[in-house]
Amino acid sequence: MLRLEDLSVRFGGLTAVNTVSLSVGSHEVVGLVGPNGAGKTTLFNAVSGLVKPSSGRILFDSVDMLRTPLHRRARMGIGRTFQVPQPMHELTVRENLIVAQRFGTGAVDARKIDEVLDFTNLTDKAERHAATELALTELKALEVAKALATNPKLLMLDEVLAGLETNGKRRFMGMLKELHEKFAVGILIIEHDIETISNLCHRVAVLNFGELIADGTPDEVFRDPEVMKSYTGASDA
Amino acid sequence: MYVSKTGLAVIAAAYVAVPLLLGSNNYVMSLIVAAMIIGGIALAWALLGNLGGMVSFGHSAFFGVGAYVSALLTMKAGMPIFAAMLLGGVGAVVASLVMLPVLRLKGPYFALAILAYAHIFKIIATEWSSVTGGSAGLASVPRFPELMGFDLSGKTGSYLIILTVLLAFVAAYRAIRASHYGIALRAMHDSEDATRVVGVNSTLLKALMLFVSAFMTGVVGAFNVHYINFLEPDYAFSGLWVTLPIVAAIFGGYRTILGPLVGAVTVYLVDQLIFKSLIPSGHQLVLGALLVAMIIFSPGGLMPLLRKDSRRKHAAA
Amino acid sequence: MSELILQALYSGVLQGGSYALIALGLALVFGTMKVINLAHGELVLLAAYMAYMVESKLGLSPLFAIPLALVLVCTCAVLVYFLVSLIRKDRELNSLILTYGIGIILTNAVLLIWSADVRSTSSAWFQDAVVVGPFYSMRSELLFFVVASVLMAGLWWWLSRSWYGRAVRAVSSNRDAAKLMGINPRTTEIVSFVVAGILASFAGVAIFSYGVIQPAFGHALTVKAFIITVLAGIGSIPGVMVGGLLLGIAEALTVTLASSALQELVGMALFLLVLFLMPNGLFGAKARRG
Amino acid sequence: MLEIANVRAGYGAINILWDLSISVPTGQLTTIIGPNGAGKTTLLRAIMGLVPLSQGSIRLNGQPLDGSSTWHMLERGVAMIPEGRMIFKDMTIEENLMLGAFPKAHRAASQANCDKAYAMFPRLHERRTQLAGTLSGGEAQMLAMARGLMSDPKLLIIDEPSLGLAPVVVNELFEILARLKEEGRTIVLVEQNTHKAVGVADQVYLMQSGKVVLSQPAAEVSLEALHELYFAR
Amino acid sequence: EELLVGAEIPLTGSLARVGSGMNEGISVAVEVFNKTNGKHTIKVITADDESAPAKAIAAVEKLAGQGVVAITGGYGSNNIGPASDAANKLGLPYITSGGVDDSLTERGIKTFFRINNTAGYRKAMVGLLADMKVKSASVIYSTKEATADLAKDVQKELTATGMTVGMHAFDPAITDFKPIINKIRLQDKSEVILMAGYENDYVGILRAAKVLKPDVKAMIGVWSLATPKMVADFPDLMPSVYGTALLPFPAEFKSADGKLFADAYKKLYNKEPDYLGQFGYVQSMILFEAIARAADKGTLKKGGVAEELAKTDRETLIGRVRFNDKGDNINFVHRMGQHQNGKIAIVWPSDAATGKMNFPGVPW
Ligand SMILES: Nc1ncnc2c1ncn2[C@@H]1O[C@H](COP(=O)(O)OP(=O)(O)OP(=O)(O)O)[C@@H](O)[C@H]1O
Ligand SMILES: Nc1ncnc2c1ncn2[C@@H]1O[C@H](COP(=O)(O)OP(=O)(O)OP(=O)(O)O)[C@@H](O)[C@H]1O
Ligand SMILES: [Mg+2]
Ligand SMILES: [Mg+2]
Repeated sequence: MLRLEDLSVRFGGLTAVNTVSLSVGSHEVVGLVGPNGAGKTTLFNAVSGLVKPSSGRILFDSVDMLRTPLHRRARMGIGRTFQVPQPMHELTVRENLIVAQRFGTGAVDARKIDEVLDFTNLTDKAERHAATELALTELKALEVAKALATNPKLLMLDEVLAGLETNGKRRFMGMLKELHEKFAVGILIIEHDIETISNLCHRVAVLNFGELIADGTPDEVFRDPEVMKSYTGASDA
Repeated sequence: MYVSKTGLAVIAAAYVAVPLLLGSNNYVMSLIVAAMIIGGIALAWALLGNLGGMVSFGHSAFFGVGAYVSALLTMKAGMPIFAAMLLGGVGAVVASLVMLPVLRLKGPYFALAILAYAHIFKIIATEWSSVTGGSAGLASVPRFPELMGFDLSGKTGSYLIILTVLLAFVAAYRAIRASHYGIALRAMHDSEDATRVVGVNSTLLKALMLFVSAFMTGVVGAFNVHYINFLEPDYAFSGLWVTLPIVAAIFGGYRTILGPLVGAVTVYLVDQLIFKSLIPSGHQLVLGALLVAMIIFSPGGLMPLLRKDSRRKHAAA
Repeated sequence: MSELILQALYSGVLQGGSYALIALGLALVFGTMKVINLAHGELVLLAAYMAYMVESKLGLSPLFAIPLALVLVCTCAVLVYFLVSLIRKDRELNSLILTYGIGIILTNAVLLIWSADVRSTSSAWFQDAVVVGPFYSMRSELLFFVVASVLMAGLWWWLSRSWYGRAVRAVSSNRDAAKLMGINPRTTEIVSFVVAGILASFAGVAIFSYGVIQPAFGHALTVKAFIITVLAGIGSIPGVMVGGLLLGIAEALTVTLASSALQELVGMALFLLVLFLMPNGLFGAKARRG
Repeated sequence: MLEIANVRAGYGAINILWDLSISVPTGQLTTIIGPNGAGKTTLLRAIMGLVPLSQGSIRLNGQPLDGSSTWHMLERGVAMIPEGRMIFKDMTIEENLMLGAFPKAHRAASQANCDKAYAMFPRLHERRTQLAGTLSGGEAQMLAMARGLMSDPKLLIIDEPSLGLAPVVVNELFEILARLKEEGRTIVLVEQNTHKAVGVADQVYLMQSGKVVLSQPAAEVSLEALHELYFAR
Repeated sequence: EELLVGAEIPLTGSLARVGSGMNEGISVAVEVFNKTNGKHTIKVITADDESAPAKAIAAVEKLAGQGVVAITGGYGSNNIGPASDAANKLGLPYITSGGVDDSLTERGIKTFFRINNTAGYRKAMVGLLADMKVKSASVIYSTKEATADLAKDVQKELTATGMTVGMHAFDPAITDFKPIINKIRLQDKSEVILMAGYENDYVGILRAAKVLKPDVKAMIGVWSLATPKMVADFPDLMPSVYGTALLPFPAEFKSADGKLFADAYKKLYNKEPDYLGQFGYVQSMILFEAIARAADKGTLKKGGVAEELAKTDRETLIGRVRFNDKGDNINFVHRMGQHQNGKIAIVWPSDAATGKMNFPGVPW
């Protein structure tokens, strides 16, 4: 469904993403891991259209995304969350979802919105104002809910589990699994916690200094000493 | 569209009671008409601010272009006034097309860029004298016609025209705000990226709001020129067409639909009827003080204040 | 022809210096609080009227008005700050209206006190020609250009090198975080307003000594200052200098090479052009990631 | 060193902290854990004076801390390391760090402390002149940490420092915390990584819905029992 | 019987200065009229139009509501136009000296009267240049309506007489005139500089000229220049500068009317009268007399005032006043004054001259 071919993103002299080739199938859950500053978020930004690739191609359902404007990518089925939550400030939680649904899918379906609210545990926060009345974790849930409301084929999640308590983390992971099955979406997820990734993902891609250094099943990847060195600093893990 | 009982009563009063009660007093009627002209621009300005998230310092650009287009069409092409007024609005939209590049600017950058356009339009109107009459302007712009024996160019006639125009604006504004576009527009404030990644074409939406606002302002400008029957660049593009409406909109509450109208009528009438008789030559000073007090004590404007007040009364009752 | 152009450049530079001085106070407050003080032009004008009073009533050189102007204008500036700081919601927009209201009050107060007459210095010393090679100017223009340059350089040094400058930028970037760093945002903001008042005082006396003042003049000053601030890019002092000079030179060249009626047109067109090509102004920070 | 007694605080009409008492002894690391939305961040902000108290008191070495302004905290030796979003986005990394040493007393040592910070997080040194707003999530978190140490604080208040950090950096981070404790600093740590937090802590508090529901020396804490409490919601 | 007259004038806004000047003249006219006309007394009600057309209309309507029989006042053609229109609809005569735009008298309004016009200013400027016998001139003019009109009229007439004329329009917002003066100095090389602007523009132009010292023989302006105020405020800038002036300064009033005016003005305002006051006085005096005549005939409420105004033929401070069928004063010709030793001498036309022209002469 999503295919990156030799994708590079440069900021001035810094190459944040360096000739990365990667694909995500339509029913796959793929983990994207790597040390801080490896270029994971930048890769998301390139796919969703917030930064311009310096070279390489992004194909979604075999359509070249280079000339596709940002807002149309959402309609085509690319949904994403932000690492630093970015709610639509002036709206309530529900209105956030209405906008996402109306403009991401072209139609409004109140039932589906209730479903998403319920799914992300936001039902009792639905009428709250997003900007000022939510805690960080609730904002993260809203990020996911917004992406879901656009009815995506590919969901890109940027550290949505970070900062969650153990219990909440488990719940959220259960939710993601369910989501994958129920809504049949492909998922590309950034996370630092190896356990979470192994638990969730069919495949793991590892970025280091912008380069793709491994791509395989969690077992394969997390056994790779090079990966583990860059990632945990311990070669024995 | 839903209109409440009080709303209907107010509309009926505006159409019937005001002309009957005040129609014979030319002075008060001309103050009311002038206030409604300001109110119309204030409404258009507030629409752009509230829905589009854009503060403009250059609405005089649309006002002036609308006025010139309508005046020239009636004078040189002999077009009927009401058609020309609509085309005045269209002319303002066309003028706003050249402003599209500034849509990607934010906050004060946008506000000032629009002001720059207003200046440029004014200079063009001054220099292009073969068409616009240059700085001497256009005198004897056609006045409103008679309709079924009723002279629309009189105070009452003009009042009814501008009232109808304003009601149409209010209806349009309400329709837009209630639609999904309205919510999406509100969403864009401060969170444009977030809104775009869920599929909102923010540039297009903002452009549409600019067009709507420009159209409304242009029509008001066209109305004004046929009402005053005189036009020159300094007047058509005067800064007053920006500052007074902004004051009115903020005063009434620019986040509400009726706020700008209520604000315009209140500010204008109170200023002219009360302050002016208190301090003849410095009454604007009081206006300034009022603004300052308003921002500090009720930043949401008059409308929320009134509503809060009536709610309190209800609660007490 | 070349003599014409040289003189135009020279005039433009001098004029630009005075534009920059007027704009600087506005830019400083804008950079600190994201507040556009629409009464800034009126503050400048107030200082100019102080100069008028000192000259016409005391018979002294307008330069002696500077201390008086400093006291009055800085007091007014701090007053504006206190009013602005009372705003709780939507500061960016509401402060616009608030300061606009203050501008109206000041303009009308000036009108009531000094009437609508046109005023300017009557001291010939200021207006005497200073001729350096092919360059002609009034003595006061040159004098205040030097004063403006010194003030700007000093301010720039202060803001970019001193701890206070860091504090200013920290407060405008993230108020709560700045508090955690031990910065009292209110002190910082007041100091900005006071410095803006100082700049306005000098600018006002300068205007009186080479130009003409009128009560309604303040608003035009604000608009010019505002344009330069935006041209410069938020909070950039070198930007204000370059923006002012650019505007001054562009205006003078238009008058010389085309028609003087187009001067304002070219100023505005230049402004739009810079914004189109550099949406964050000449020296504004790069567009940021969300 | 820090005594929090009977504190109530919240945002406007919403009260978050309910009669909360915590005591932080000198030279020890006290960790506060608890589910999301328990009010941990709110508590830390209340200590720093960013959230007003509606009841109770906070004392530092016997002197009242509440009522004194946030910007006096650094002078009194209290520094907060907030979550990574509270950086100065439009300033460079180096400028961010320097601001950590803003109070006059610390300015002299600022250059030396800056070098120490770079040694701790080499990544920041590489990016010295990059605008903080363009940093990656983890880099911003490192910056917040480094900046908090610029003033050599006696009491450190840290909010979820491991958030968004890669495992290798998390390990380093806890080493740093252990070292800071050895240096004799008093630390209040809020963390979701319970396992690691309890590992370095001397005393553990568990917060739920704005109240302390458990207080134990770290050595006695059984993680199982703790998690039991979590699930008991 | 007390007769009510409305005065619609800008007391605030951009025209406040000129408006208050006119207002002084109106008050003096009331004073003089009531003292000399034994039979009728006039009371003037003043309404500020805030220099804005919509408010000018409102002001006229307010005055009408208060029962005035005619309107005196108005400044700026864009305010006078709509205001006199409104007055016409209400059947009130409107007399002014505040707008020189020709379109005002081309509207075919029978109740509109004006005692001055562009032509009068043009004649004065062109006449002065003819006396000077110069071959070339540069015109610096504001793009505002009245000044631009005048400048173009003057240009037309001068080129018709074979003179070379350089035109330099400037935007009213401009403050630095050096580039313009420098163009004249190096390119036009004209013999005289004509200025059509307002006080602040004159000061700017003269200052720039004093710095650059173009090789010209005279600096000539129009209104607001040869005034006592300019003498007092800018002693260094004014020597030898020309401007339109009705009377010399210090004024020597020879006619009885003039003496009455000067005395009343001194009494009320304790300063020398300027041209604004003089125009305001003349327009109002003519109006008051017409009202008195109409009252005598009993046609006050039957359009008599306009009729009487149309019949005006009278020697005044500004010369003889007679209206054509458009309401324009056909006799209006301005005079030119020159600043000389802190005084103003009338130097054109020769039959009204009070002094010899100091030519060539510039302030530097
Ligand atoms: N606009 C920008 N200008 C300059 N450098 C940038 C910009 N945006 C990102 N970078 C740099 O690019 C690198 C990659 O950043 P990115 O946000 O993609 O990292 P990440 O893999 O998501 O890290 P983390 O796990 O810490 O969130 C970082 O070193 C960052 O500092
Ligand atoms: N500015 C605010 N206005 C209103 N309510 C707020 C605000 N900030 C936080 N809250 C509410 O206060 C409660 C406690 O929030 P707090 O951030 O202190 O929790 P926390 O324990 O730090 O949680 P986490 O583990 O998610 O960081 C939450 O329910 C949240 O919704
Ligand atoms: Mg990231
Ligand atoms: Mg927290």
